[in-house]
Amino acid sequence: MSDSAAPLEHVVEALLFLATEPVSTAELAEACEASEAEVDRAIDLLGEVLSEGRRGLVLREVGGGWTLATDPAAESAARRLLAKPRTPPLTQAQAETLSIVAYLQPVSRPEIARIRGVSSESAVSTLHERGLIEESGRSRFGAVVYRTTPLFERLFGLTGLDALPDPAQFDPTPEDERELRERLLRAGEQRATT
Amino acid sequence: MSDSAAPLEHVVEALLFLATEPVSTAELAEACEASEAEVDRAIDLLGEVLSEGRRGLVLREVGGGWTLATDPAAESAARRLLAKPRTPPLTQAQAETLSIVAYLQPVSRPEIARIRGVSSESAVSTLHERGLIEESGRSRFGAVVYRTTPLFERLFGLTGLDALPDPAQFDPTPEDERELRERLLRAGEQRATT
Amino acid sequence: MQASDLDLDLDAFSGPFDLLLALVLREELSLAEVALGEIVVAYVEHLDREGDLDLEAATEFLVLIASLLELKSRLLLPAPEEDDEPLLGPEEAADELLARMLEYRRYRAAAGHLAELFGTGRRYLYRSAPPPPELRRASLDAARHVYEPASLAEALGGLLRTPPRPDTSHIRPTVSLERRLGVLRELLRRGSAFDFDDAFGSEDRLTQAVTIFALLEMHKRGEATWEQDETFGPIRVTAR
Repeated sequence: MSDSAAPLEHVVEALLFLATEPVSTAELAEACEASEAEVDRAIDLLGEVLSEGRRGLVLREVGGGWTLATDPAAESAARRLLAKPRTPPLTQAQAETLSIVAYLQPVSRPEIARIRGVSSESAVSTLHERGLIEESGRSRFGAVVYRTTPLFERLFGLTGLDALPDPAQFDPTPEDERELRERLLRAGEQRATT
Repeated sequence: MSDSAAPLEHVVEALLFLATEPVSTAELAEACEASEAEVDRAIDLLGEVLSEGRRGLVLREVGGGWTLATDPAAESAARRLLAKPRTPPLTQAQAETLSIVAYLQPVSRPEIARIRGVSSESAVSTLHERGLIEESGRSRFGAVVYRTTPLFERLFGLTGLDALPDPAQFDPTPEDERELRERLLRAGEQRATT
Repeated sequence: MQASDLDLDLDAFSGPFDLLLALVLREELSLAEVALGEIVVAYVEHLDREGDLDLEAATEFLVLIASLLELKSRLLLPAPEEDDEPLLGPEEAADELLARMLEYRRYRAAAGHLAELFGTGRRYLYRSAPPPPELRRASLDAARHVYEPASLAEALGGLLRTPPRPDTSHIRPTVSLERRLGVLRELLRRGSAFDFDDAFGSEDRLTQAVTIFALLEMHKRGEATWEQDETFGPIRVTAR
C-alpha cells in the first residue's frame, strides 16, 4: 500500500466515492497497490461501518463490483433538494436556442445551429438538463427533434404555447410575408457567410 | 423532519453525497424540512466523523456551502484508479493573474496587463480553460471582464470570496515603503544630473 | 526560455541578460555604454535559432528592452527646457513608479498565497457523478414563473436580423520587414548590385518605406551598402 498512513478501508471508501461505476475487487487492489485479500478485508470492515441505518451511505455489491449509495431513508429529502427546478438567468445562447425551439417546435439541432450560425450543443444540453426542452422524436433525416416541456410553460408563466408573445415588435422586417422558419434559416445562412 | 427514522446527520451526509455542487445550510434545511439550527448541529456531528484521517471522506466548507471530498491520503490511489494525471500547479503568471481577478473582479484583460506590466493573454486563456475564471460581461469600454468561478473556490478550499485574506497584509511596512521611495528618488536624481 | 536567460556577448558586457539588468539598476554599469541594438539583434538571432516563438517570453523581453530604451533616452537627451510641457519631476516620477510597484507587489504576494492554497486544495477530490435521474427530474409543482416570455420574442427578433457586410476598405495589406529582407537578399544574390527605383519604384509607399528599413538593417549587419550621388538621385545598392 502506498498511501502508508491511511488504513486501506479509508482509501477504498474514497475510491468508491469518486467512481461513477461499481469497482471490482481486482481494480481496487491495483489502485491501492494491495493484494485482493487485503482489499477483501477492507471491504468487510467498510461494509460494517456502512451498513443500512449506520450512516447516510451504504456499501452495495452490484454488477460485479462495489459501490456507495445513499441510505433509502434520505430519498424524500434528496428529491426535495435535487428536483427543485434550477432557474439561473439564461445566457444569450440559451435564450436564442430556447426561442427557436419554442417558436418552431419541433426543431432539430442542425436547424438550431444553422439559424444561430454556431454549433449550439452546450445550450441544447443545458436546456435539456434543466427540463426546459425535451426530445420529441426524429426528423425525416433521422436527427433528434426538440420541443418545449410543461415545465417551460410553468417557468415562463404561459398558459400554453399559443400564449407565446408575437415576435412582431422585435422583428426588423415585419412586412416579410414568408414563413418564420424559412426567414430564420435564411438570416442564419447570411450571418454565417459574413 | 420527515424521514423520521434517520438521524439528520445521516440524511445530510446522503444529500452531500448526491449533490455535485456545495450545498448551503439553508438549502439543506429546506430539503430536510428542518431548522437551520438543527442542520448546524447535524453538520457539527458529521464534521466530527468526517474529519481528516478519520475515514476516507472529509466534510469541507467551500464555495458558500458544504461538500464531501476524499481525504488527501487517498489521492495517489484515486489518481491510479481514475487514470487522472495530477493537476499541474499554477505558473507564476497564472497565479498573479488569478489573484488580480480574485481581488478586483470583475476585471478586464487590459487592467490585468496594466497591473502585471506585461500582456497576460496566455495566462487568462489557460485559467479560463481550466475553469478557474469565466467571462462576466463587458466593461464600459467594451472589453470582456472576468470573475472567478465556483470551481475556483472549491479547488482553493475557500468558503467564499470573503475568505480571501486582505491583500493589504502583503503590503510592505511604512518604513520599507519609505526606504523604497527614497531609493527610487535617488536613482531619479542621479539620472537627471547625468 | 525566459528573456532573462538570454546570453549576451556585447562590447561593454558579457553574461546573461538579467545580470545586465541588475547591474544597470544598481547603477554599476552605465546604460550609455551598452548598445541596446546589439541586445535586440542577439535576441532576434536567438529566436531564429529556436524556431518557435514563446509569446510569454517575447513579451517579457519587449517590456524589459522598452524600459531600458526609455531609461537610456532620458540619459542621452538633454533635460527639457523649463517651459516645455510639464514632465513629471523626479519626485512625482518616483511616486508614480512606487505606486505601480506596490500595486504589483501586492498581487504578486497574494498570488503566492493562492498558489499555496491551490497546492493544498488540489489534493481533495470531489465526486462528479451526477445524481440518479429519477431523483433529479424537476418537479412541476415546485416551479414558479421566473422568466419573462418577452425575452423569447426578443431573442427571436435578434435572430431575424442580418448584419450589414463589414466595411473592409480600411484594411491594408501588411508589409513585413522579414519578407522585405528576403526580397533584398534574393535580388543581391542574383546580381551583386541593383538600382532601388528600378527594383521598387512601382511599389506603394508603405512597401517602399519598409524596404528602406530593411536596407538600413542590412547595412547595419554589414550585408549591403548603398550610395546616392545627389538628393532624390538614383540609389545604387551593392552587396558587401
